[in-house]
Amino acid sequence: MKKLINAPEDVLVESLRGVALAHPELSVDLETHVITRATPKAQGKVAVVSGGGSGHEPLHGGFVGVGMLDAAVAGEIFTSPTPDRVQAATKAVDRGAGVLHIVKNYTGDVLNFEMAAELASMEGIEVGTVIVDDDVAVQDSLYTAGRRGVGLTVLLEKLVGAAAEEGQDLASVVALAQRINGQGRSMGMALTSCTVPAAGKPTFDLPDDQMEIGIGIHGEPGRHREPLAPASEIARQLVEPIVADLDRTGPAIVMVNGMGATPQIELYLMYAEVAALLEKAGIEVVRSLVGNYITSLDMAGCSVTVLAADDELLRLWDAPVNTPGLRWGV
Amino acid sequence: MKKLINAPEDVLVESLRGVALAHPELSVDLETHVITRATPKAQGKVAVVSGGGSGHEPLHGGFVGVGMLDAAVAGEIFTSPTPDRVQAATKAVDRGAGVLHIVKNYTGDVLNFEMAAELASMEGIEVGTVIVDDDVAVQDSLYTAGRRGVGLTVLLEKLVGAAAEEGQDLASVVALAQRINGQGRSMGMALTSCTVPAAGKPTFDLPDDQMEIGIGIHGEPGRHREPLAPASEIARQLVEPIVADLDRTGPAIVMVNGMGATPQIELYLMYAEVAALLEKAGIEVVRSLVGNYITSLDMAGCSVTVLAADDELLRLWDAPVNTPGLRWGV
Amino acid sequence: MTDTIGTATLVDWVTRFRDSIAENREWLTELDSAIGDADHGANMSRGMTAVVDKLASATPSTIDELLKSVGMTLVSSVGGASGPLYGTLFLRMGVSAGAVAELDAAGLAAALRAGVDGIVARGKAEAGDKTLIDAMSPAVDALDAGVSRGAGLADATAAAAKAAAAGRDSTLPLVARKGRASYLGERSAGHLDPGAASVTLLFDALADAVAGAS
Amino acid sequence: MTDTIGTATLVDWVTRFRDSIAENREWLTELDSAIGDADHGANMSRGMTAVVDKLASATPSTIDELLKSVGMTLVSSVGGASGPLYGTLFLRMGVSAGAVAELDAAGLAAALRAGVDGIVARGKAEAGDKTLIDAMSPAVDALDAGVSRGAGLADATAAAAKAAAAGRDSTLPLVARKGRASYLGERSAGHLDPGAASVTLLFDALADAVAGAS
Ligand SMILES: Nc1ncnc2c1ncn2[C@@H]1O[C@H](COP(=O)(O)OP(=O)(O)O)[C@@H](O)[C@H]1O
Ligand SMILES: Nc1ncnc2c1ncn2[C@@H]1O[C@H](COP(=O)(O)OP(=O)(O)O)[C@@H](O)[C@H]1O
Ligand SMILES: [Mg+2]
Ligand SMILES: [Mg+2]
Ligand SMILES: [Mg+2]
Ligand SMILES: [Mg+2]
Repeated sequence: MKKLINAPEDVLVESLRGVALAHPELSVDLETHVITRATPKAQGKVAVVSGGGSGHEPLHGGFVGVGMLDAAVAGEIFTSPTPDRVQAATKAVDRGAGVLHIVKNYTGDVLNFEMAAELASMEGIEVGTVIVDDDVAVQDSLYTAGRRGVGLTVLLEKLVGAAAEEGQDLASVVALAQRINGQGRSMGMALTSCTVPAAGKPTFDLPDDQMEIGIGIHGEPGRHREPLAPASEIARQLVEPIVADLDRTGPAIVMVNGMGATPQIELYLMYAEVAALLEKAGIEVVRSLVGNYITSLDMAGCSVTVLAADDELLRLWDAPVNTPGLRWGV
Repeated sequence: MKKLINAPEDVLVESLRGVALAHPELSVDLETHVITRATPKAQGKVAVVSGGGSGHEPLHGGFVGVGMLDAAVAGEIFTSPTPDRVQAATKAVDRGAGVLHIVKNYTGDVLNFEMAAELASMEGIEVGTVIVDDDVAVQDSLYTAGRRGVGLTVLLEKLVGAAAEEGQDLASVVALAQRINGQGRSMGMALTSCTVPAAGKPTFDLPDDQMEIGIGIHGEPGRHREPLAPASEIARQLVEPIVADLDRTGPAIVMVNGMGATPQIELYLMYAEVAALLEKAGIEVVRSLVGNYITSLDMAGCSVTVLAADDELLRLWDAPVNTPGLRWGV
Repeated sequence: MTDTIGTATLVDWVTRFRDSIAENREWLTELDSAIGDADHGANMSRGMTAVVDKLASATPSTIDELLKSVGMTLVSSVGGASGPLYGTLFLRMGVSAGAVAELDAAGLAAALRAGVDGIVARGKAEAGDKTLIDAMSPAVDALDAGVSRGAGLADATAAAAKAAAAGRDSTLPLVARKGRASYLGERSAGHLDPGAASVTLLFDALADAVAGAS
Repeated sequence: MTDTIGTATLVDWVTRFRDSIAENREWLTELDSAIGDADHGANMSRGMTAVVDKLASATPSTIDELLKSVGMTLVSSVGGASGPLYGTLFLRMGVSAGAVAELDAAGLAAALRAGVDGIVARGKAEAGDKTLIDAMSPAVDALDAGVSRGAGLADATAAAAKAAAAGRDSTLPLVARKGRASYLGERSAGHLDPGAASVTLLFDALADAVAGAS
């Protein structure tokens, strides 16, 4: 295992220490692993909390700040945080108008946030929850855990954060979040596995001439493995299921996201392929993100997210955001 | 070779096509590989041009925009661009007040920019040049090619870009650039090699238990190889030579930079180690950057840059910047 | 000697479970690497270490307090899917047991049944979904059966451990429908479920603790 | 038959050089991987392909125009260190040769001498710095020596090619003081300089072209 770390068990807290030092605009609790804004938003506004396993940086901690999250709860690497910590974060940022929990659809995240919401209600804090499940690589069904929450989480946190910032109430913010989740889809692939520090070796073996299509963000193997292909073919394999499942044309916000070890030069190349395919499918990219936004430690690969956009979403997208991981208009 | 590409020879132009699509605020010339602002700065202001081999993204193209570069010239991967292209960029962005060339100290870059400056003067454009040579891994001497230009280039482009934006004349901008180059130092290391697409395999072999200290940004092997060490020890090996060579105490702008395949969680962990060591050495980090700013394709590893700061530099640092790779205050 | 267990045996149980998790950490991680995210060993190990440390600093004197302390510690130290699920198991066991000093075989069986029901209520997994339920349910069924036929605690828990192991092995060919492995679809077949594997360690530790106490 | 070369031989020279670079591209890349950045093969190949394409679309009729076209094409297509240096070689050769239709051995030697001087002026490398100069200088010296002793073009260029190869090999033990390899310090010893290696191909191609023309 080749990593810039000391001991595997200290990675999270030592990294959070760096976040604290590098970002005086954030408060980082090294006990609970909760990151909040140093300056809380005004009383009476809905607060937005997200969290999940670590190893996906900048998600979620890098998205705390004006116009996006109020708090992020960092679990151990690839492990959902515990309810007490989510509850602590929720309590810390509640400004009397309720709190939205943004939860990626994994059993662990759903259960822990559910328990946290129960704890928060017991203390009289109103909690709304959106479960993000945008990954078209996973067959959805009533009888399964359903789709995973992946790239759309980034876009949703930005948009919902903007709505909360402009003073929308909890019901509207929750409704907005559900709506966004309904009209966004993602799909990812990996060229290499990632290595969880505590495991010390790659989660799966991927031969030099193979790739995994339909990968998640936790080093889970994907839906299938196949021979390496050119970027144009990879783009097609990511875009086609998204387009088919989304079943919309018109304007869209699109993200081409790196899994952590893929250089920008490749991501922009992929973006060109993706944008061309979307155009052919009648989807017009009106806003885009290209870069590492929701990663999987040191995995090489990428994911594509497409969110059908409308004027309201574009207004919220263009609203100022000031976080370490996403910043504009400020 | 595992990369999100089509053919190795098309990587650069296909990636630039993605940049063009993703950034309407930039103009990307797919013939000359020159990236300029879509809206040029006002007449009468100094223009700032940089460039070099590709594969270091976001450097330089990602730093084109208000408050930073006016143009970036993208060479082939790890290969300096040719004089005619640098000259074309220079001519395109000159607003009558002269043009600063920011050149990283590599024989190829120096020679090609030198020829470009000769061509530009022949057309009556005043060109000033700063050669960035901040890499303390390399022994400096009158008889060698001297130090490499690495991380400091990012900080210098930001600061000098701000000075040009506020209307300083070419002589002042050149003097500022020289001053910054005089008081900044960097040092890098690699956990893995990188793979140049045209070469198809890693530039060097690095066993699983070894690392390279004193690496450059082109996959050149470093000064020496040694067994993998904990982050704290790696930080010491990067910070000590910087501190010794810089020979200053007081406020500083510090960057912990990823080489392309190193995840943020590791970079922040390294930043905590670096900041602690600097503090012990009497250097106070007053501004910081942690992330991928000057990369080496898919290399895993990091570099540290320390720039002694003063009120003028901090003012320029805090000035608005609006580029794909660096954005604040706008 | 009456055929009951007290808090000391429960402490011995969770301590043995902690040790067994530590010994089998790599195995659990490997199982979770194949069809999950390679953290089940680390998760359970973190949780059980916290549980035993907690009990060492304050050992409750009643069964329900002790089980609830175990459950709360798991909930607040593990995270992931296993944290709330294993946590719920112990929390519900505590509620079922009540403020007593000892549990007989029927009491233990009832408590574990309540725990398993709690897990199902939280996780909504059914038998055959390739989750820890596939080891847990048969184990508790075996315990119930032992109680019905009047077996002693030692026999009944040994039978439960055997049933848990069989249940774990039954997950091998299954296609997962719950948890992280479900994302693999057909590719999840041919691997043991990591949670079912840790459940066997739980019942082995229980049988060993009971045997050690008798 | 007079012992001179005209534009056709020069075109043959650069065409042979292009082919030889293409054949040896991997080798040059490997040499540059060891002590540089793994692009010398790609750089030279891109440049020489452009040169030959350019000459195919417009073949100048005088020696100086032809050499300048080669030089300009290299400067504007290669980049890196080798672009300006190889470019300067041909540009200066062109200036030295002047607007003639043919070059004799002395003229060729003088042109190459001017080219090498141009490279030194640009790159400031000295003999022993482990650069292409270490192959280039001995080659031009050998050509001069051949001319002095009245050797024909074929003999003189063959001698130059031999000297270039020896010069290339002499770079093996050297510690680089110029170019990218200098960053390696002592570690640069034990490797051939990639630029010196491509220079041997240049002189081999020259000798072959001259031999083919005679
Ligand atoms: N809905 C569920 N019901 C019961 N058990 C589940 C459920 N989802 C997951 N599990 C169990 O949890 C185990 C994984 O635990 P762990 O790896 O610690 O958490 P995570 O999946 O969050 O990484 C699985 O092997 C499975 O036995
Ligand atoms: N200052 C110099 N003078 C002469 N030749 C040089 C000088 N610097 C580098 N070279 C030559 O250039 C070669 C490298 O060329 P190339 O790999 O194409 O460019 P780069 O080093 O920019 O990647 C070296 O092997 C060396 O022979
Ligand atoms: Mg997990
Ligand atoms: Mg190069
Ligand atoms: Mg797991
Ligand atoms: Mg090179």
